[in-house]
Amino acid sequence: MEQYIIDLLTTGAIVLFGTIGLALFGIFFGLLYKGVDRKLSAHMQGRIGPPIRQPFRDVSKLFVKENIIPENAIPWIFNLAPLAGLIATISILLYIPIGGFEPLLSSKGDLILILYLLIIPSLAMVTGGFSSGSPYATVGAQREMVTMIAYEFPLAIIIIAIAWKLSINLQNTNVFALSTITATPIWNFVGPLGFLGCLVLLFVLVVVTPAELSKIPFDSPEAETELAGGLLAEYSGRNLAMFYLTDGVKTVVMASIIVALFFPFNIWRMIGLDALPAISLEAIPIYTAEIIFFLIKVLLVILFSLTLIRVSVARLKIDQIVYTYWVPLTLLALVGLICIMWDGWTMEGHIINIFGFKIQWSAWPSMFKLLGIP
Amino acid sequence: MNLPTFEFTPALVVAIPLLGAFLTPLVSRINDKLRNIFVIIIMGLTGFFVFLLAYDVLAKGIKVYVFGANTADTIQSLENGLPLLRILFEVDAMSVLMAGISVILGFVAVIYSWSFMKENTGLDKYYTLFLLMIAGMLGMELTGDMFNFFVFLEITSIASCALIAFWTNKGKAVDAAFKYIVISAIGALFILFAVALLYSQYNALNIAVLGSMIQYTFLDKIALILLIVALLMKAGIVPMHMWLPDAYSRAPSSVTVALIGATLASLYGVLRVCFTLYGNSLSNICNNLNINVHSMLGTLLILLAIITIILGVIMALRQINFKRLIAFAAIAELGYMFLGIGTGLTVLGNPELAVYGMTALKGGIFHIINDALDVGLLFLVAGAIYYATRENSLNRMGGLARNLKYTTVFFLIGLLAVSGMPPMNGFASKILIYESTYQLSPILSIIAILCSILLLAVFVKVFYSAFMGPAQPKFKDVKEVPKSMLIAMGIITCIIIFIGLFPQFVINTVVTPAAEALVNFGGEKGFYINEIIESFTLGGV
Amino acid sequence: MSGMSKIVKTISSITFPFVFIYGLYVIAHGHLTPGGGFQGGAIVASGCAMILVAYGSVWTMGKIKEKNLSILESLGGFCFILLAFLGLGFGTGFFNNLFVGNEFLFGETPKFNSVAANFNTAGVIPLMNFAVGLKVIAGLFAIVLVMAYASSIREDEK
Amino acid sequence: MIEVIEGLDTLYLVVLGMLFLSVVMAMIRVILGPTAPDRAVGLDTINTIVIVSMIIFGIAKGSVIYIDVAIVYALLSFISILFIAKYLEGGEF
Amino acid sequence: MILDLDLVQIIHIVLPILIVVASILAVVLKDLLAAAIAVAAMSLLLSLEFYILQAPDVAIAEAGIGACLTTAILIIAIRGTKRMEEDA
Amino acid sequence: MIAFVITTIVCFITYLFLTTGSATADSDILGLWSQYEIIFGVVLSVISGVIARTIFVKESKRMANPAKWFIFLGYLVGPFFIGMAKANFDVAYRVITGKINPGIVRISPDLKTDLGITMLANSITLTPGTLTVDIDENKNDLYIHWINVKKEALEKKPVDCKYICGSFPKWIRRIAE
Amino acid sequence: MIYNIPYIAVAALILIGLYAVVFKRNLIKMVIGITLIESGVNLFLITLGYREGSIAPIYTSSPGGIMALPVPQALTLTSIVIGVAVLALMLSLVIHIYRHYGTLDARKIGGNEE
Amino acid sequence: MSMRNAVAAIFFAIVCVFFVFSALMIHSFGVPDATDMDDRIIGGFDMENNTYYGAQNETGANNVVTSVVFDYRGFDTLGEATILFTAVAGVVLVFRRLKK
Amino acid sequence: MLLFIAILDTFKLLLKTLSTNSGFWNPLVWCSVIVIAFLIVYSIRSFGNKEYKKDNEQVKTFLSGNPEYEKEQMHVKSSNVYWGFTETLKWVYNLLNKMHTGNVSDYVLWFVVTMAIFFILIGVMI
Amino acid sequence: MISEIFEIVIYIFLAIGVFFNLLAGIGLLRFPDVYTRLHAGTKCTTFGSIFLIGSVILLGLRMWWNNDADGSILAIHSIVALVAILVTNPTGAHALARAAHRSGVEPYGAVVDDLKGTIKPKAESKPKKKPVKKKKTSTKKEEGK
Repeated sequence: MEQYIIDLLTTGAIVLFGTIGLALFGIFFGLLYKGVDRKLSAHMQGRIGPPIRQPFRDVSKLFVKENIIPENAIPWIFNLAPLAGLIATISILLYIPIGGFEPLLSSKGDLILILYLLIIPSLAMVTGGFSSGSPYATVGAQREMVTMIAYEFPLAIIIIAIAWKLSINLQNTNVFALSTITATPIWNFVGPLGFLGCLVLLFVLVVVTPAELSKIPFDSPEAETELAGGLLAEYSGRNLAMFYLTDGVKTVVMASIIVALFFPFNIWRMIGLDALPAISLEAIPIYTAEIIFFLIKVLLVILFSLTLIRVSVARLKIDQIVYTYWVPLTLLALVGLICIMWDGWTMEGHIINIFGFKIQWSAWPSMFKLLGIP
Repeated sequence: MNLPTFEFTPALVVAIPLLGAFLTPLVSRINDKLRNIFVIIIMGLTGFFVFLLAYDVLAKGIKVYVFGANTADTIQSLENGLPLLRILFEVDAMSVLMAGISVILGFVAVIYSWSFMKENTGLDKYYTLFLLMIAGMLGMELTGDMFNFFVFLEITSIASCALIAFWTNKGKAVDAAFKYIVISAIGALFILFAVALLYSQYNALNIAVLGSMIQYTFLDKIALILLIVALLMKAGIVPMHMWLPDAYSRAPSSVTVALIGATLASLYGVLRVCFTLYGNSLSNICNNLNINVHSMLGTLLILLAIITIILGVIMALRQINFKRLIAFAAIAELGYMFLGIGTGLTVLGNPELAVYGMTALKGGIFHIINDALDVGLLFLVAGAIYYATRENSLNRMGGLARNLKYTTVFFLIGLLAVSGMPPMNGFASKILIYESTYQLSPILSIIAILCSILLLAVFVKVFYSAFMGPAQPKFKDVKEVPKSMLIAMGIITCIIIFIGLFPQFVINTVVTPAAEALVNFGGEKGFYINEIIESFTLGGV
Repeated sequence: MSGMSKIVKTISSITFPFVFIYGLYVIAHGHLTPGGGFQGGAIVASGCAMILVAYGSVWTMGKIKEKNLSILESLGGFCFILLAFLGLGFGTGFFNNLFVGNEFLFGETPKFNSVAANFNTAGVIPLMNFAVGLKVIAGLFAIVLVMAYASSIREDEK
Repeated sequence: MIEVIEGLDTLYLVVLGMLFLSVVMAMIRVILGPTAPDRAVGLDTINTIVIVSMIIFGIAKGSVIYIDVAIVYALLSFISILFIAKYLEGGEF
Repeated sequence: MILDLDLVQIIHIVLPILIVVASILAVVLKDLLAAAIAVAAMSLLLSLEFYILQAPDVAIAEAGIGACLTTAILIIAIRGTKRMEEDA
Repeated sequence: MIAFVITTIVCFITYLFLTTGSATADSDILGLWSQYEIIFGVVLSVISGVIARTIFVKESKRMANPAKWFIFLGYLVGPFFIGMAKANFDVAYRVITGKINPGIVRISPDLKTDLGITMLANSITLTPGTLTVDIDENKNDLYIHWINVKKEALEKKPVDCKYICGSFPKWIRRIAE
Repeated sequence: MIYNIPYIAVAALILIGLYAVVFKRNLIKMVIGITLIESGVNLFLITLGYREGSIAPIYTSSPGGIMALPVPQALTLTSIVIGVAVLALMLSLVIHIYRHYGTLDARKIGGNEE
Repeated sequence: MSMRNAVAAIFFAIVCVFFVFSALMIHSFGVPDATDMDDRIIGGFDMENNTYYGAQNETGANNVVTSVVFDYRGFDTLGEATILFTAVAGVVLVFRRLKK
Repeated sequence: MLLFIAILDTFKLLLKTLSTNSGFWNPLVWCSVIVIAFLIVYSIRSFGNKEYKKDNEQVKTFLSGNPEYEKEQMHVKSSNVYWGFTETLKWVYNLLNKMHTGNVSDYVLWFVVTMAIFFILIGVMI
Repeated sequence: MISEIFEIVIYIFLAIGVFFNLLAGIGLLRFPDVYTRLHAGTKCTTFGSIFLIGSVILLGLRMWWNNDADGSILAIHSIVALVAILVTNPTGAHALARAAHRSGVEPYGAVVDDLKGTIKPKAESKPKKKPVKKKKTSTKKEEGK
């Protein structure tokens, strides 16, 4: 019983301090990465670009400005939406491995939860846009919503494919838990076909990321207030700042998820340690190295999935978004999925997989009989 | 806790609403208010007995009530292998779960209709039919006899048909009621035909007895198909769903809430048929060919479920009638339940995947509760909006969040719950389904996740077009709906939040026993009969 | 002005009490001869329908209102369920045939394979027959009456 | 019980068969009948013959109580005919 | 006795055929009143069939409800709507 | 009140008819009925008497007189049955030969009461070649479908009764009026 | 095989009823079809309960011998009453539909609702 | 529309075939497969306990069908009565007078 | 003490994490995270300027200088929301609209079709 | 002796009854119009039924004579059935004939028709309520973007 109370208290402490720390961490690094991103893309286009601390300045400027609540808006929803988005984004941070360590709440939530929590910021933005009562914001909000529908399909395929692959190899484990996924990288289990599939899935995930973050090609730098940013047309002051922060934190979150899914490599594994050493003075270098390594990985992911795409691609029409995500990208993701599954088929002899239906052999002879196969 | 009434609870649960229904015309002669109070008391009493029964069943296991029996004789006949003559109520955790849902929905709807239906005539008939409908659902869910099941099915469908046609001045409502009654009459007749087929072979009507004797002959399979397809139609699965949006959207909202219960009772029938009546091969794994029946049946159910989810969501996205939209969303939710149940049915015979099958089954059953509450809440909100504005079309609404503050909050919670957003109950059951069906085929869970998000989009659209936007001049005088309606919505909201916050608690106490009851019901040959005898000797009727 | 010719009216009014008493006979002898509450009730209701068709629904509606029929029907159902509850009240069980074997009303038990028709048997069954009979009479006649009346008299609804 | 006269039950069954012939003929009228009243006449005839055949069959089977059914039919078939006639006559019910 | 058996057998063959014929008639006829008459005939023959299948209880119920009240309700409904089935 | 009594008695007699032979070893009345049957018969008759009284007994209580019943019985067995037999052979003849000469004629039998005219109409229906088609509600005239119209009958416009119903009106006047 | 003719008749009744519901457009025809299905099911139940050379399951004045099965008869009684209840409700709805739409054609009422 | 009828006819034919098949597969007319429950209700003599059993003995009614309807399966009858009640309430509800 | 243990047991039961065989979900912990995060975010937000502008030009909807529409036209109609999505899936909707005829016969026909398919798949094959 | 007479009478009754019932069927098929068919259908069946049921009554009376209690039930119930037939059949025929005439069926080859013109045939159709027109919801597509 005492043990139980201690557990309870520990969880409480983790929740309390973890939330505070990760919130600050997320906000800081979100804004920082934003600045880096802008700088990098400017350099790629041959510009100098703003200084890296520009996002911080933007935020503080917004904090100074006063708020406007349009007369067509519904005040309480209008004010609550930015808050909800930021809160939900911060809460995701507790479920993802930051810095190569176990997630803080590793046994309290899993990948599906993260998938859903990722929706909430977008939802908050949509709600805020809708609630502002302006036609422009409405159009922007519904565009955001359609985009969300569109990219969830490939995203779901990726997540399920990875979990399925893991569950084939790791019987009776919590394959959806991020701690499992990071501890056993997917690359360890795949054969050649599966490797190809994983690469395809990675590519799809990278393409999905800008949509998740409402960046180009779903936005346009010239007409921000009419497209992805359009839903924020009526926002100003600290409410807009909240959305700004949300965007930053979400960038970190998305990148960390990609890292966790496909690049969960740690320094300590590379240097041959069996396990991460306990927290002590001697372990500080390793921890620092882990964090730095993690930040670099995140930076690379952001570079590839946001900056490069942003620089090189034009923007899409709304029906093109649905088409793009539901037809080519989904097909691509399905190809990846099927690659991974057939990889599994070769390994598991007694299970037949047609379109992924795992059914016992004994059920099939009659089906064959119907088809005329002896 | 050995209250003397415990042994009669199964009978009382059905008898009290029936008694109330017979008394309502007499009571309503006296006073309208008295009638309303009377009906609420009857529903409350029924609910009390249902929960008493639930407590009993969850604590002690299966509970049997024999109608009109000398108990000793029945025990003797059971022990000697003599045929069962009388009608039995066999109440296990699954039945109790469904009964609880029906009672909650009915109770809420009755409270709701105090203000909602106030301006209509014919209210005494309305309340009578309402109680009859609830009684019918409860009877369907508690009975252990095939023919009795058919009788209660008919009670439910006739009462609901009459209630759908309540607003007879609207042609559409009468039309929907006619469609509903045709569908349910045909379904019920085919069920009766199937019962007769079973009777012709085994000369028994009790589900458990039949279940222990089923041989999987050709006629058995025909009977199985008739039962399953008819019940699926009554449950409203695609492609036999078309009556459902009509009926749901054109009935008064309070009736629609109870109709959800009726639909779920048919779903319960599917479960009983699959797992109990034809369940004796589920536990002795791979013994013969029979396992293929389950495998094939489960696969077919899954396919139908997938079609149901996709079609329901896609159609819902396009609707502009508020209630019709929710009805299509309810169809999609139904698909989730069948996805879980079908996966369970397919996989349970397979030793490797049986664990996942159990999880899927649990998820399906859990989703039954959640769907009933969520969709019920949404329908109540739709009714509240209709009450306040006399408007059903989303195209003509807007800006109502200013006038209907509480309703907006309730709708927001319903929105989050029905689309399975994290802190709400919908997420808890959907995560069970996602994280088990992927074992059978990843595509299943992918489609499930996608459609869940589409559902969110659907309701965000509703949220926007009904509640947000500029204040419309025509809704200037709209006031918040009366208290009784708010109370009704509040009750459901509280339950939703409770389940959302303590999902594992609910699963442990209610859902897992239900799933286990389903799986073990057929069991080995005669297993269930032994249970009955034990409950007699231990429980002491 | 509805209703049929004078001949039909006369014959139906003469036949009506016979149909009625025959229906009651079928109800009362449900436990001895073919018949029972439902059958007898259907017969009586058909007799009432005969009056209805002969005299017209407006005339019949003037004689008996469907409200009263509903009350009667509720009463029948109530009696039936009360008889069912009786077993519960005496501590045996819902729907227990507790009169049989007593020396009370309908308390005798015929010998096995006896072909004699002893009216005083079958316990609670005859009483249930009467309750169901009342219910079926009122119910079926109410259906026919209401439908006939509604299809002949059209009220302006809009 | 019926054995007071030798072979009477068989005879009754033969009679029953002949009555059936009549039923078939009336049925043909119901099928052919150009107008609805013709069909109604056929139905009326079938009614009467069926009542008689019920009594005859009851006797052939030796069960007295079967005649109750025939009485019911005799009383009730009239009513359905009345309804049909009332419809044909025109006017509201 | 052999004759007895055969005759009952013939009845069991003839009556179902008549019932089916009547039911086909009920579906085929365009005149709804005639269809109702056919339903009444079907009900009547069905009642006789029940009777011959040793179910006098059911025969009475079918006679009272099936043949009489069903016809009555059907005809009332036809009066309340219209008599002829529409073409095409 | 008197209507109620008449109806009850009629019902009770019917009930007694129906339950003949219900006597058992320990309880019987006249060797035909058991006591329970009688008690229940009374109760049921009273119920049906209460309900059917206004319908059964319309304008006059003339038929309550038992003498009329015996005349009626005599009428049934005598002229009526003979007429009916004749009718049937007539119809048989026409069925076989197919010779018909139909028409609808009007007669005025000059009967006042409803019961009388009903009885006459039904008798006519069951007797030679005639069938009551319609009735004039005010004058109590009958329209008869006659399968074999005689030429001489058509001379007078309301056709004379004797061609169609013979001595029936006389009997019926004695019974019902 | 000749002895299964009642069963064939049952199948025929049910199928004819189903035919009426699926292929006929008139609502009253559909209702008649449902009545036919119901009759078919009733006939089926009674046919199941019949035993060769049996008597009705009533002891009063019975000549003795084996009895037909009583339970299907009881079920059929229930089924008949249910049938008439459903029929009444359906027909009253049909009357109402006719009042609202002025037609009984199933295609013309309640068309697609967007 | 004729397209619809053609498709319908195909599926209808399949259902027809199965129905007729099952009609042929049932036990032959007049010879039920199993009758133990009904025999128990009809009654007989129990050799072991030297007692009579069956409907006449247990319910006291000569008419076995009635004893099944009202005693053994009395609850069904309650349901049936309820159905009638429901239908009446429904019909009255449908034809009720609407307030102006 | 006994009561305390009972309460604690119930408490434990209530606090349990939902566990499927493949993952977890604990709403209570998430909610507490949310609460704490809310406090943090709210405090961050309260650094900002608290003033609201009311009865101002800026409060009016700005439609690129165009005159403001009526209130009802300002509200985008429900059938026009998600235009992009429905436009992409137009063919699906046409198909589905064809399926939902609103005719009872068709409803029953679907029943027959499903029954036939089930008959073939279960009755014949297995 | 008595039993033989009974037997012969019963046979004769049966023969007459069956003959007339068959005649009814033939007449129903042969006659040209409703009214004449009613002649056959009503008279012959009633007459045939009298004899058929009469044979049953005789049998019952005979059984009663032999002190068989069932005989009384047989006889009396048959009488009740007979009376019911006798009362209802002609009335039904009358109702049908009247209905046929009012619904506009002319008697075939009528020499004389006094009834013609006395009753004006009622209009078959009743005043219809004008059908509610379906409201067509305008599905104008204003582009969302």
